[in-house]
Amino acid sequence: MGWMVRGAPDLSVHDTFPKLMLYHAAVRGAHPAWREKDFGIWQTWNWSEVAQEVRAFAMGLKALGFRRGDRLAIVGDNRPHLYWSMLAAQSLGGVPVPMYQDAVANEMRYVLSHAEVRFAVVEDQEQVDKLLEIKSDCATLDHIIFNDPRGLRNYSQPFLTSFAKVQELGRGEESTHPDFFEDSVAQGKAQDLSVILYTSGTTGQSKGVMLAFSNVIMSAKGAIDFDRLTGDEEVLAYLPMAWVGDHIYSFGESLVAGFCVACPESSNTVMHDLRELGPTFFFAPPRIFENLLTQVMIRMEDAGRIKRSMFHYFMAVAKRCGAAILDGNKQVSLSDRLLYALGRILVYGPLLNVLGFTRIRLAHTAGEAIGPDIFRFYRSLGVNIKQIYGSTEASVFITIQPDGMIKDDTVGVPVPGVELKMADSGEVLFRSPGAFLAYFKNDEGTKATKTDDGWVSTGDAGFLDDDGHLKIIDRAKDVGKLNTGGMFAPKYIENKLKFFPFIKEAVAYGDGRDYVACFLNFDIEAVGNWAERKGLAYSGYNDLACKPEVYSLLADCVDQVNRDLANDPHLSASQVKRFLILHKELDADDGELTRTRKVRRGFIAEKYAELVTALYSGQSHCDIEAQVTFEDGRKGTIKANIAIQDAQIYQPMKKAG
Amino acid sequence: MSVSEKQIGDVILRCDNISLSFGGVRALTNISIDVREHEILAIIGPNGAGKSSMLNVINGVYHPQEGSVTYQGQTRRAMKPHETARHGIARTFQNIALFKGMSVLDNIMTGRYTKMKRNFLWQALYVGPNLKEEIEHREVCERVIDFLQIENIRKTPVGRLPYGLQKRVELGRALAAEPQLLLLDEPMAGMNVEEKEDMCRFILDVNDEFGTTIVLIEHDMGVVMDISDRVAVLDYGKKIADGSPAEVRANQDVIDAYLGVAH
Amino acid sequence: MLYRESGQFKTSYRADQAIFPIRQDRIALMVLLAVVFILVPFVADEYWLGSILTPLLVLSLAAIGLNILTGYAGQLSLGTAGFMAVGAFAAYNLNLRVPELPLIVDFLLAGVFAALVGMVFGLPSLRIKGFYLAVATLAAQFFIEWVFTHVGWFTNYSSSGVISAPPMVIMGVTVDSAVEKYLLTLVMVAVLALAAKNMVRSRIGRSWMAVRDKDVSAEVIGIPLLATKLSAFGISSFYCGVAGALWTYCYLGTVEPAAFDLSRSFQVLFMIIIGGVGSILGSFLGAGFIVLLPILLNNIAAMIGHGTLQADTMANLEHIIFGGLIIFFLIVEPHGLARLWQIAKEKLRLWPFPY
Amino acid sequence: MKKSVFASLALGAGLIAGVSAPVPAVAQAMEQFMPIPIYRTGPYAAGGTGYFGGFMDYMALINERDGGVNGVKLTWEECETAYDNARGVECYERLKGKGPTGASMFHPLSTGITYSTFEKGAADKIPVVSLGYGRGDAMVGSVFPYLFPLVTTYWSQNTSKIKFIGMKEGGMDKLKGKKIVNVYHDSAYGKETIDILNKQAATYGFEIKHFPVAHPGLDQKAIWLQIKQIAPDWVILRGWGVMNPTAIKEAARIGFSREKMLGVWWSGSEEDMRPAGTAAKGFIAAGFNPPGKDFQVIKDIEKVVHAKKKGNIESDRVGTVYYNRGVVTGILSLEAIRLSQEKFGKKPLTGEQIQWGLEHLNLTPARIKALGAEGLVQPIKTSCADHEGGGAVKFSQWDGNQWKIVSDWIEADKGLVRPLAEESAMKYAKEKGITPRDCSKEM
Amino acid sequence: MTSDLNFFFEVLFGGLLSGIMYSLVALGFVLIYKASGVFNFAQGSMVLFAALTFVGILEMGVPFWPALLLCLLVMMLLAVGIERIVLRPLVNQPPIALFMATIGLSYLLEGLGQGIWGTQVRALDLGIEDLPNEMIQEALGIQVSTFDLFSAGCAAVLVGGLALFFNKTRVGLALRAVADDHQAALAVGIPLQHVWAIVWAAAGLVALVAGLLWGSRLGVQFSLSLVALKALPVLILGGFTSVAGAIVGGLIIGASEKLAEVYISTFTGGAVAAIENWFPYMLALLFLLVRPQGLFGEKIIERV
Repeated sequence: MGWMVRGAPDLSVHDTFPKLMLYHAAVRGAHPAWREKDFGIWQTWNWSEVAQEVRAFAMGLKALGFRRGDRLAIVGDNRPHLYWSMLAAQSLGGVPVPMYQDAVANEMRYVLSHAEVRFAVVEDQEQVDKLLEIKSDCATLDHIIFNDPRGLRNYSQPFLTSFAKVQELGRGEESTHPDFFEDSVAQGKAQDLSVILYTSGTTGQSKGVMLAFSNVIMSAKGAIDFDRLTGDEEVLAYLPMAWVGDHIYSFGESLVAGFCVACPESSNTVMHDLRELGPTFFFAPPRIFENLLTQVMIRMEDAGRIKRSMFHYFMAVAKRCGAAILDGNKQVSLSDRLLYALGRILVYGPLLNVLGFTRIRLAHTAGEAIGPDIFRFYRSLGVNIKQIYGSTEASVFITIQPDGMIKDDTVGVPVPGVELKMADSGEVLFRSPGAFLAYFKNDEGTKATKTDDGWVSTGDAGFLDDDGHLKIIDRAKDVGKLNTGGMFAPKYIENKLKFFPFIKEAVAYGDGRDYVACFLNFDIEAVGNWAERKGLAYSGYNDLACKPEVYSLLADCVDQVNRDLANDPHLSASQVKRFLILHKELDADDGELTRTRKVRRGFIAEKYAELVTALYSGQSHCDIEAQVTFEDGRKGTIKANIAIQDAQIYQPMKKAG
Repeated sequence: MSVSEKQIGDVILRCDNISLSFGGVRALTNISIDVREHEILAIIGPNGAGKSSMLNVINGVYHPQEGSVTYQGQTRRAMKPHETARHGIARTFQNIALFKGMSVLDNIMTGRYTKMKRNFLWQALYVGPNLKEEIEHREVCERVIDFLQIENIRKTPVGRLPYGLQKRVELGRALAAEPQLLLLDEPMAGMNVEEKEDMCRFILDVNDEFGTTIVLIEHDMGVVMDISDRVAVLDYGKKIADGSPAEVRANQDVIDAYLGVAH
Repeated sequence: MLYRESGQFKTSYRADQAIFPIRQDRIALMVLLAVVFILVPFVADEYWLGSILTPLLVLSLAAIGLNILTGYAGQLSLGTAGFMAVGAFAAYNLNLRVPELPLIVDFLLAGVFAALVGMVFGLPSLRIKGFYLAVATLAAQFFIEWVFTHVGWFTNYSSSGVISAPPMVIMGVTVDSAVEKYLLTLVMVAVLALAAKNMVRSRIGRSWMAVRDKDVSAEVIGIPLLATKLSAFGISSFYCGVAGALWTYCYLGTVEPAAFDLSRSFQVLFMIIIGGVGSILGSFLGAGFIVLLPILLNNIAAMIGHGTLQADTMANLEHIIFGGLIIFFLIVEPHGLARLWQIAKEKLRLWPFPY
Repeated sequence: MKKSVFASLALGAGLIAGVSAPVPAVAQAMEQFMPIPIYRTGPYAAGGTGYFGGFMDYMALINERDGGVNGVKLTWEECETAYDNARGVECYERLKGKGPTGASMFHPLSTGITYSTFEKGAADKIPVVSLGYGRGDAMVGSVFPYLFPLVTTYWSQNTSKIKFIGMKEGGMDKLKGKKIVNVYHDSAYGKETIDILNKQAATYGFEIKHFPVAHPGLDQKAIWLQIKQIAPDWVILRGWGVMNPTAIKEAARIGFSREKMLGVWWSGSEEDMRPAGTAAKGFIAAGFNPPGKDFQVIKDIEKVVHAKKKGNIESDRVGTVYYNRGVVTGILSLEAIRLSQEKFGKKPLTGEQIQWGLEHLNLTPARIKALGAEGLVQPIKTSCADHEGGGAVKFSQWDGNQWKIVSDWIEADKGLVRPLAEESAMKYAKEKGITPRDCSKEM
Repeated sequence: MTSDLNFFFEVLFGGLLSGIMYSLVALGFVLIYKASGVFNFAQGSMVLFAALTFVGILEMGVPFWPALLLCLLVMMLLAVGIERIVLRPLVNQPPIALFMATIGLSYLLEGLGQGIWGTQVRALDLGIEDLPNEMIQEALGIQVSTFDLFSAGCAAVLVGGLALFFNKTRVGLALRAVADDHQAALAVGIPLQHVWAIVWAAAGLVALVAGLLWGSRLGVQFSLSLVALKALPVLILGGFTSVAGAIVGGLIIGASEKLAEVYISTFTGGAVAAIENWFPYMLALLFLLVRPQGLFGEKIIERV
């Protein structure tokens, strides 16, 4: 509990983020608070500088007419200035509303109007242009403040102001209202609304989750204590600011523990910046961990024979004993320990270095299930990666895997302060200090999710195992039944499929059907590499998609999944009987994925109705014409003739006893 | 969108009756061209029309046998290129003329040469005033790098870069000098459509953000007509037209000499 | 393999512009410095200190000088030994004629004299390029050698034309043992190498490289060609001059002008080409290679052909192997040992990945 | 590519390891070590191989025939200097500590290397024997205790030459008004005699003109055309290597009589004459050792060493000028060791002990005869004050095929040389802050 | 006065004839530089190697002409070997690397030559007297060595032969194409390797002739490789790429260095003497300041 030694803030006094900020500025002002890779180096602001910046901006906002309770939208990549805007708004008793920066204008229009946003702080010209496009539809929007003035020199709209200009205004304002800022911060209370986070929502319009300061702070505190984080951590803020994960990890925890948050140069350089920064604590969805691993493995394949066999030898050593050593298991033999130590010099150390994990003490993953192979891979290297389970409504944390008791297929035990119970339907309910206040302007929705005594439904089906670890199967509403009566948990099947490096996306169908069938997207990088090694000529994704070799490659994966499923008494009926490879990659721009890259199963079923029909009709081929959006925004159609393949079904294993 | 009307100022460079020949071969005959502050002037013409020679005269690589160059109100004597550079003229070359053995950053830092003052003894010591100066100028260069969006290749040796990026770096090197007058010799030669669009945007942005006066030579008529405020047409070392893009497009001499045959 | 760069991020340009931005490199350098400053004087014998390390260091310094001129500024020169001679004779005469000057000042002033001479001979570089310039610098080489042979004043009218270094005293400490001379040389070389590294990463170094890589665009950027080339000649000659003085004072003790003959110029040129043109590190590596290889070959020859008729053949075999190795190294890596080192380091940094 | 990177790195590591690899020292107690800083390559290889060939052969003879010097076997190790000062210094340092007692003495065989090593020798107490080369003032043993020109120096030799000319002209008084040209190698070696010649010119009233020849002296037309203009009576040639045959040929071209050309001993080897062909006929060279095989010791070497194929040089070079000079060096060097053994015991000796022997050499005609070197070596007696000892030279003339001795030992003009040498030595002592030994106290 | 004038002419002629000897060596440099852009530092060593080989073969009892042919064959094999082992792997490398490789080559050749044939100094008698030619002496009253005249004749024959070779034979034309433009030569299908091998062989021939002439004068020994130093100023003066430049440059250098040595030395009373080492370089340097590409070198025009 290192940070406690330094004098942790008393959270009953410093009960809002602005207060915490001022606390850190006063107590450990010289400690780095925010970094941003810009102009070639990691520009760094310490806590007292941050307090100055926030103060100036807040005063500027005041000068522009910002009032208590006003909503301030934030649109852009992770930038310190945008985080500071949140603090500034909170300082003035306003409510920040972070938004997804890659949302199209239409999506933005809804949030801006729904949240009745008066101020918007945006990153650059691109976002300004988007807002200008929809400004006429958003009656409440009075001011747009941009951070990067590039290209905006000749924009003459009066409601456009630069961040620097606002701060300048603020500094002027300060001379007339020297105590305003502190007073305003002091007025903030723990129960005040601190932020509205709009969920991306796999279906329907998104909901604005209202979180109080106490929600975020207590939830963050719980996690910090659980994993013994200190004020000396370095984390990388690279996930969308509108996502609760980023809000807690890069904002909430930072302000509670007082550690440093670094923003990458741009979204293209995240991996490079990650490597440079070498965070001590890293949070990423499983997809990122998987990508990192894939890249590493592909690169390793091109190494010389000696190096390759050395690599594989030591990876085998790590697989054998790495995780056990990490968990402090005493039963590891001395020879294994020595080999592991040697491996640390020759392989694991350099490998972690390449991944950017040299300094890592703790990694969290959440959002969806992580492939057991990937999970074990990192743990065997000595990365203390843990799965957590949570939601926006919980201010993230519900359960975390505890040190030394990691199970691949559960998401751990409840964080202190969190209570869990299972509904009859199998749905998981929780009650916690982090539980949200309500949905913004959506009482109906609030009632449907949160009971009066504070129990919140997660929408996920799951159960607690004998050790009290939570195991999640699928979204509660997605769990269906096959016509044969068997249970159908599509996500569970999809995830199993996606654990193969070759499979990028899978969409499984089966609810109300006779058997399970699925669409597959393969990973172009992994399969492309495989094809190159096999000497298979191809021109792109849709070319590869029709190759019988690729089909048989994926058929092997499906077959493997079916074998596994056959072992599970609950799910043996939902083995994949037929599958096809989609001729295009599923894309958020086409509405097929959510912005957090979750498949929108229903939408896809609708869009590719012919294919679904074909899957259940016994056809071996199906013609399809689909709309696609190209990178430059143009639309077009792709025609394809898609093959459908049958997979081997296995007899369920009867467990003896 | 909503770009405010550009203020084109007075003449900052005037070439009067320039004639240049190499050992009897006439490259330029009696050419007069004015360049006004903040404008983008395009010089076009068929191969061998003397366009590059004209730029070379302006920045002192060649010295014309006849005629005078008046820059910022002063008719200047025969200046060496490094002197014109000190007076705020920067340029890029038709064939990339980067320093191949140096990184992108060093190339751009070299563009700050005239602005740096510390002598070599300080440089040998490095720390102290020299480091301060290095850092100050590094900051300027980083802004140029940011402007041209070449952050990720900052430390790459320029020799390893693809052609389009090299051109961009060369522009960066010229920009680092914070020139009043920027001469661009076929900045888009050999680029694909996308690269050309990027380059056009950069040129317009430079002109717009910093108010830099730009003289450019370009073959792509589409580009020329889109971005330039004024176009001068050379043919066989003589100027045959000078005016707004629309005027030049309508000029019969130009059509005969140039547009009709090439492109 | 041993590099753990992740987490070594830079928060200031100062840190970003450091000579050794990677911590592991800094550690390695510290270890190296500790070895050469502390360990070597204790463990190395007089032969190693006096006859191998000291001349190696001095020649490294000359190679740095030549590398500044040839490697960084792109002006090929074969007059290195001539400029070394200027330094040697200047130091001798300064000591003789202005005995009040401290020895270190003598050395530095010797460098300054060499720099002046170098600049004079650098004047033609504005018009002459490449191998033409190289051959033209031979004029400097031969002329300087001739002057010191024929103008008695420089040798204090010694009948044989040989000068002899006086006893060295620095701040009251007599420098006469091999260890002391080694340390003096080491300090001078270390300081000057650092200064050279600093210059090549500053404005002046960039202007040299600009002139080397593309003189036309260098000039268009505002770099005056003549001044830049002259600065390269001057500073390069300064290094050679100091090296010449050290060669006389710390190594040979007595020299005649022939100690700085053309073959010395070539020797230094070999060093930078084998070591790496345009690399301070390469100057050291090249000096190591060129100094050590013949001794190694000679040692091997002595071992194999001890006192037999083969000795003749062995001596020539040394030549053949030396020449062959030069060719071999050029074929393996035409950019010299420094590039090899760089590649090896790059591989270590990427280990175990191939890219 | 990758492999070669590592191969190269490995090679680099080997380089460092290899340089330091000690030559397996055969640490037998009864051995006396002799460094051989030879030059087998480069422009002067003929001199290096010939001289040290003779030296090593003589040591081989002593080992084979006598079982060493009083039972102490001689060992030696070559080190290639390529006639380069820096490498010479390295060789000195490399070899000085070898053998059970370190190097006995050091023969630089290069005036440059002599200059670069004699101070080190004094510091290390290892005698540097510059037999017939090096500093002209080296004979002054009080200032240079560890430097031994033995036999003769350039200065002494030069006076002998003038004496020889005087003899040829029919008396020293006949020198008056004569024109003598000094053609010299433009280096420390070549320049050594300028002062003394000037002095002698003043003494004897002849006219002297000096012509430097730039190294390597491949083309000397300009000089010889000037000499032709001067039309001297005599030409003294102080050449080295390829400069010699070129000079002789140029002389032939301008029609200057070779019989009026006097070469220093480095201009008087077979290797210098042969390339000049017929032009060399009549050329006269000074030497402190006559060439030929007509000496007992040479015959012994042929019989004991070369007949058993243990020679250190091609057998057809035995008896050449350089070779015999090497043998003479061997004789004197080993004689010094023998003398020291008498004083310090019959065991391997240190350089410091051998210095005593070098300083107390006394080769009487009888002793020379006993050594089988009658006519090859002149009587020599050294002392603390006089490190030269002999000082006489013989002149030989090239008959187109071989050297013919044309004079007896001609003594140097010590009365002239000695004061000059002392003056120069004292100047040196003053510069270096050396207090000369008082030789009157040493016996 | 006439004797002064005579003397002047003797110096002049002597210088010119010396110059021809320098040209012979310079010619080898030019051939290789012209065709491959390589500054062949090993040319001097090739001279030594050729002469050593020739003398070595002679000593084995082979008569003069067969020995010459045999030696020529060796030089050609050497050329092919150099092309294969040294040049081909280094193609497209910077000129300085190639230059360095030829330095390595010179060590190799010196070691090889002396290793095979020994380090002794050998006499080489071509049977031409190196004495003043009596006919000329009688006719003009000045002394010119027969040998010098013979050398000049050899040089003339060599240059003429090379000129014929380059201008009239297919290979020669190919060579010129390569010299003008490597790319163009490749484009018309001339194998660069062959051309290089041929050029090196031609340079080997030149080296052989130079080696014989110089060797018969100096004796065949290591110093022969130093004649390269005499050729360098000739090269700068004449231009690296011009055969004619090598000849004319040699004449100018030879004559001026002799005149300078004689007259400056006389004028200064011997104070300024032995200037032959640097004078030609200074002369060439001054000359370069006026014409940076040498007398006959091609002017490099840089396009901006």
